[in-house]
Amino acid sequence: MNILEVTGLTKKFGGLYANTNINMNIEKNSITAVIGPNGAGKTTFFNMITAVYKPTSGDILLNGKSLVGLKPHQVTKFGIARTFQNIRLFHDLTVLDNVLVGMHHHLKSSWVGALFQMPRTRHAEENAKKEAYRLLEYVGLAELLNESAGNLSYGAQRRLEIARAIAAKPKVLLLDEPAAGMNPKETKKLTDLIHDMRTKLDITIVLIEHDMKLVMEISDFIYVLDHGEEIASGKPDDIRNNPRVIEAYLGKGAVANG
Amino acid sequence: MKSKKIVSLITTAALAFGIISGCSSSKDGSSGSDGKQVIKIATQSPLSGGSATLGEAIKLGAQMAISDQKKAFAKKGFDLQLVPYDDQADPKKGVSNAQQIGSDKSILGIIGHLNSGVTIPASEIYEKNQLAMISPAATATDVTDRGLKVVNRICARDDFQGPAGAEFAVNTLKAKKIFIIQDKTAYGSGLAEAFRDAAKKLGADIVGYEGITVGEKDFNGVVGQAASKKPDLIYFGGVYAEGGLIIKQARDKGLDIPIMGGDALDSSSTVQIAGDSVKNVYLSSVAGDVTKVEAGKKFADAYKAKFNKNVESYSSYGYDATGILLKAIMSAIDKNDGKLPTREAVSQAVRTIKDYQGIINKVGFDDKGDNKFAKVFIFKFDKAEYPAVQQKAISK
Amino acid sequence: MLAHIIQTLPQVIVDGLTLGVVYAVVAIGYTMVYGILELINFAHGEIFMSGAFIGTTVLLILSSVGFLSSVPAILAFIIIIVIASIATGFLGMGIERVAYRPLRNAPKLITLITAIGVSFLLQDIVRFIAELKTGNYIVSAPSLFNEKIHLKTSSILPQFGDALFKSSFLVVLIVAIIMLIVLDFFVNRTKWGMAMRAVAQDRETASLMSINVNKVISVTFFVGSALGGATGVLFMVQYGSIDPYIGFILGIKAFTAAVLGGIGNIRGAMVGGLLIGLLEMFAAANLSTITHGAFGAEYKDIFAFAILIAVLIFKPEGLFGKAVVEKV
Amino acid sequence: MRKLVDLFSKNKKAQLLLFIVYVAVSSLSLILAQQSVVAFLLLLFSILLLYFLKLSTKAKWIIGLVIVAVLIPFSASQGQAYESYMDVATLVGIYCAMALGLNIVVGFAGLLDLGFIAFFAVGAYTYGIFASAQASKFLHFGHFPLSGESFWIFILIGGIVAAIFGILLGIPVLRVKGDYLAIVTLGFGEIIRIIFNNLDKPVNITNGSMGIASIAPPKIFGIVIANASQFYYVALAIFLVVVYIVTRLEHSKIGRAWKAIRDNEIAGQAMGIPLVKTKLIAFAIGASFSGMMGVVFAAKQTYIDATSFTLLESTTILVMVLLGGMGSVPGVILGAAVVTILNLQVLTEVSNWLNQLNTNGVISIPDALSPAKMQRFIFGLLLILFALYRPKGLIPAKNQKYDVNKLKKSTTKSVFVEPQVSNDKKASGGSEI
Repeated sequence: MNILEVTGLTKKFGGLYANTNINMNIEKNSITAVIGPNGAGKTTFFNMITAVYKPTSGDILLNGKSLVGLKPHQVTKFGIARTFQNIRLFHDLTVLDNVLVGMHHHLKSSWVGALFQMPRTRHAEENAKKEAYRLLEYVGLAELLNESAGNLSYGAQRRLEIARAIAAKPKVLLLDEPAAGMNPKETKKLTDLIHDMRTKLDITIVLIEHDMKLVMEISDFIYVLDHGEEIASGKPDDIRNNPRVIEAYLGKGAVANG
Repeated sequence: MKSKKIVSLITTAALAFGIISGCSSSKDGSSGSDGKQVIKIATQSPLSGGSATLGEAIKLGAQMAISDQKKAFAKKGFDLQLVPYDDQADPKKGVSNAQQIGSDKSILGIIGHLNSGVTIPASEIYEKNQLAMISPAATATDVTDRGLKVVNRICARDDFQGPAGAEFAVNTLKAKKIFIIQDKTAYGSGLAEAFRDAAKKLGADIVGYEGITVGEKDFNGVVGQAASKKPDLIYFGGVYAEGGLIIKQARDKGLDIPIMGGDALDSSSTVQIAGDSVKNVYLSSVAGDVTKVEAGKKFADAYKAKFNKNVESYSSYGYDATGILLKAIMSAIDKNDGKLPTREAVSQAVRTIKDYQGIINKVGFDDKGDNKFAKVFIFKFDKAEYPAVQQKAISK
Repeated sequence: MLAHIIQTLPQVIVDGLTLGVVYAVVAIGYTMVYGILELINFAHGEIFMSGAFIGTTVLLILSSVGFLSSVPAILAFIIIIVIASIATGFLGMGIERVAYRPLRNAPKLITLITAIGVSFLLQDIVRFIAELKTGNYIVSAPSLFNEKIHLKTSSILPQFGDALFKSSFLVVLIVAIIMLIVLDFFVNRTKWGMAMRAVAQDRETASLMSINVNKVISVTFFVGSALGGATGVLFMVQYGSIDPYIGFILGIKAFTAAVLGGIGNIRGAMVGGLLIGLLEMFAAANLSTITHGAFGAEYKDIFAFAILIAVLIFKPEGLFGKAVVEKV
Repeated sequence: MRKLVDLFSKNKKAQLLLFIVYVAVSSLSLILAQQSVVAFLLLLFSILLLYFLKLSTKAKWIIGLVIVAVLIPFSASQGQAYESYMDVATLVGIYCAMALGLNIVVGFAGLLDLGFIAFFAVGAYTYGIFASAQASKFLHFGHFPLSGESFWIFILIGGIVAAIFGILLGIPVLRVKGDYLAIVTLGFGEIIRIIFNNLDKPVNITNGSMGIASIAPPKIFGIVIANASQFYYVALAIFLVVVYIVTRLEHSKIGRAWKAIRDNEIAGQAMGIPLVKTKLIAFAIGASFSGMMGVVFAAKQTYIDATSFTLLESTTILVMVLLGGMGSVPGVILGAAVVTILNLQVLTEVSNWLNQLNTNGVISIPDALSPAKMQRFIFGLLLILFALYRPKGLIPAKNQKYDVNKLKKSTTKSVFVEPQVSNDKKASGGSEI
């Protein structure tokens, strides 16, 4: 069953096509990778799904419901959360607060309730904090809960972004280059985490990644973009040997020359 | 973490210390340097801002009066001092200063303010402290119409000055079509409205009534509009900073008609800004030309000698207002067997003054605190020189 | 009503142009700095004001030594404007060096607040000096160009009235146009201008291309501030009376002009400035005629601010700017 | 020496003792030397010391309340300067509340607002118009002025009207960002001021530049509140309510959302924060504090006109927030207190003192240098110095620390799975996964 369906998605900036007619079907509880050389329009694609950009044409369906025209925060409410290529944490907030912000849309705590310390609000807040703490334990940042997010190391920041995204209880999680800048050991742990999220948290994962080893290892399905167009799709093994993909990455002639 | 805290503590402490050491001046001053009892007179007028020239004149006039009478008070065993406050023409600052003045018990009276908008809220505080206030310049009707016991003024009210100006404009200058510009301040609007209503009654046609923004320099839009209406007189309700420029820009537009203004144009700065264009400008002032009378000439010379400045319109009024206050204090001292009188006694004594001969005109307060003998004087600039030439003195 | 508006139109245009060119040149200072640093240099209005004061000081000194009477006014004027613009140019550079450069990587909010601080500081320093020297912070300068010129616009169209102005208007207009042309040439045709545009596009890449970014920013501040200072002198020559607070509101209106034209776009700032000047003058002259006295000239400033808000909301890229998409 | 300091900073009893001695000495000296501004300021300073003491928050609150509500008024009331001190203290309360309001907008939500004084004006005019004869000039029903008893309702109404203005401003303005927002709010502030100054025609609502005089003073149980010493308690009460609201909100969902969009707007949105709503709430709540205090201000002054609501005032409040520390509640209160006292008491006092020296011929200082005139200079310098060297202010904002042990004791079943096995301690060091 497809959880996320994208049909004919196109984005035009001025006269420039960043994405042209992209079609995707993402199966529930799968791990899908979107790859392609720099400037292929991968992040633009993510931005359209999360409503940061409005598509020029085409449709995005989550469980059969269209997301086009929604505001970014509404998309999150529908069940899509994401991380960012250039880490976007709330630097001056603590690690735990970052995760609590992730729970924003499902946290039953109105500001009026907070003002009068209504029992319901207090209860909700207490529970949220405990759950946030568990999430931190889950990604391995529990010890740093009171640290400012901006003070964390690079790898820890990436993990915090993931924890924050899971806190939003997404059905689909979009990871934008989660392994960028990580050493092999860190990448290995990340691989485990992604697998774990899929199996234990029942989250469908879509990721953009340049680390081919990681991509080939964890993806169930791969889409390849180049110059904003979808040039190939298939199982990791199909993609590995696809001449168009190799050409896109290495340039024309690479295939012929061997 | 700890060191940060200490740094922040030290910074705060340093700042606080700076503040505290800054005001190490103790207000404790009930006895003067040579054991005499201190009597202080406060002035409140704008010493900074757009009408500083006028406010400064009030202060210097008061200073003059105080140094003139210091000896007389010393004989009775009192040390007379002046405390000038700067109200910045800001009501909030004026009220805050008023509270401080109220708390300094050696202050027995206030000379000020210049602006009616500041006078009104500040006088509420004076009333509570029973502190006599004499304004040389606040012309708005609301100043005395609220019926406060301590509020007095020696200048004419807007509803006297405005109509007096209108009368002169319509009857003497024969203006039929009048264009009015005002500066959208309490002073300018009040005066311009009073002028407009009176001029209408006298049969003049008001061809325009426009507002400008204080602080700007380009009034060509409004002046151009005036020029297109072809009036025989332009009236401006506002202060010299804008008035001077309006005069200049009107002349540049070929408007050689008479331009008329209120007492806030009665300043050397008007001439300085407008230059040669000031010719054929009339103004109504609540203060007369000091050089017309013998006493005034003497005053002007003494003023020049003391401060190295020429007299401004409010110099003599500041002097007179202080003179009245000091006279009232003196009589209160005498009534109190030579001892320091209460504030209440002083404010009562001020109100009972019925016939004080000031430099130019007489002062006597009615039961609201207005000067029964207040006059409005009409001046005309014949050349680019201050003061202007007095044309007429109008009394009620 | 319409006949009256048309009749006064030539005069309104002349007056509006005077104010408009002042706005235009000041707006360029904002636009240049914003284009290169993405910073609203709040202090730019004060640089304009400082220019006016420096110009007046030089003028007063020249006239006190009797120089003015011995040379033609235009020569004195050129000397004054050159001195004032060089001085303000260095002032602008200094401000950048001391107050903005250390904060280049700090949050925008902080830099903006520093700019407001610099602006206050300059106002008060100038006020202090002026009061110390003259006893009054409103300073009047002797006029240099005083001939009245009668423009027979009525001969073009019978509905028009005539326009009257002083020769200083022509001087202001011509000098401003010369400055605009020279600046346009400088930015588009010279090496420094090219470097400036490169830094404005992408500071990091420009620095990789062996452009000395700090130097380029300094030059930008120098040029922008010198223009601002020179405009201050023009203002002084035209209106003859200045005070330390002329820069703030004028600066905001000039900024409005820069936004209207599309911030970062020099030609846009020129057009924006002229438009704002003309609109303001038109509003001051005709508002009460149009509304039958309900709203008078005192509402003209609301016009400037309302335009600003409307432009920012509906067309934030301005009349001539390009829309920018934030990178995610 | 260092050891001694360390020891002292840990010893609660010694601190408390010293603090009590300090408070006793300063209040005694105020009682004895009534005219001494220094004693008054020293007593105020004790609140700051209290903040740095190592006591429980509750104890600090109680001690602080006693000092502010009882000790300060009592010590000051023994002499003639009473009303003057209380006037300054009232204004401190008013400005603190306003600065806390601006702090929500600037400090928490990161939206630079340069027209904040507009909301103060809205509050002041709301009460001013109806509590004077002004309202009868355009309303042809009802009986005006309303009595002083209506003041208490008007505090609420003023807050609500200001909040509505905040939202009205917010809706269009929030489409612009950063610097543009600053300049648009500045324009908005000016527009409000110009309109208030001109709205005597076509309909006379604000009495234009003539201002509104004879505003009814508040009344309660038949007592007319007219003195600064009485207004002090009104301002104090509102201030305490404001502090309560701000601290509650700061550590709630909305507070986190404000800070989140301040730090990163796009990520905030992606985490499900509705941008417009969150920003509008910040504007509305910030504005309402200002509006409430506007009502108090109008009642205290009994006269208002548009000159009290200039751009300089907006900037002054911004200086308070920046000086104290953006986003830091205690910092902002300190900033507001310092700036207000500096402005109203210290600069005036120093000017008078210098003037005295001048007239006595001790020193000769030109009038232009009078400190009362140097307000802009001092503010400008403070803004620059603090932005350059201490951008986080006198008391930097701190994040709330969570107690790990409390969080661990989980009673409810998590909606998320139990922790992974791989959660070893090394990993949490953050250097590797």
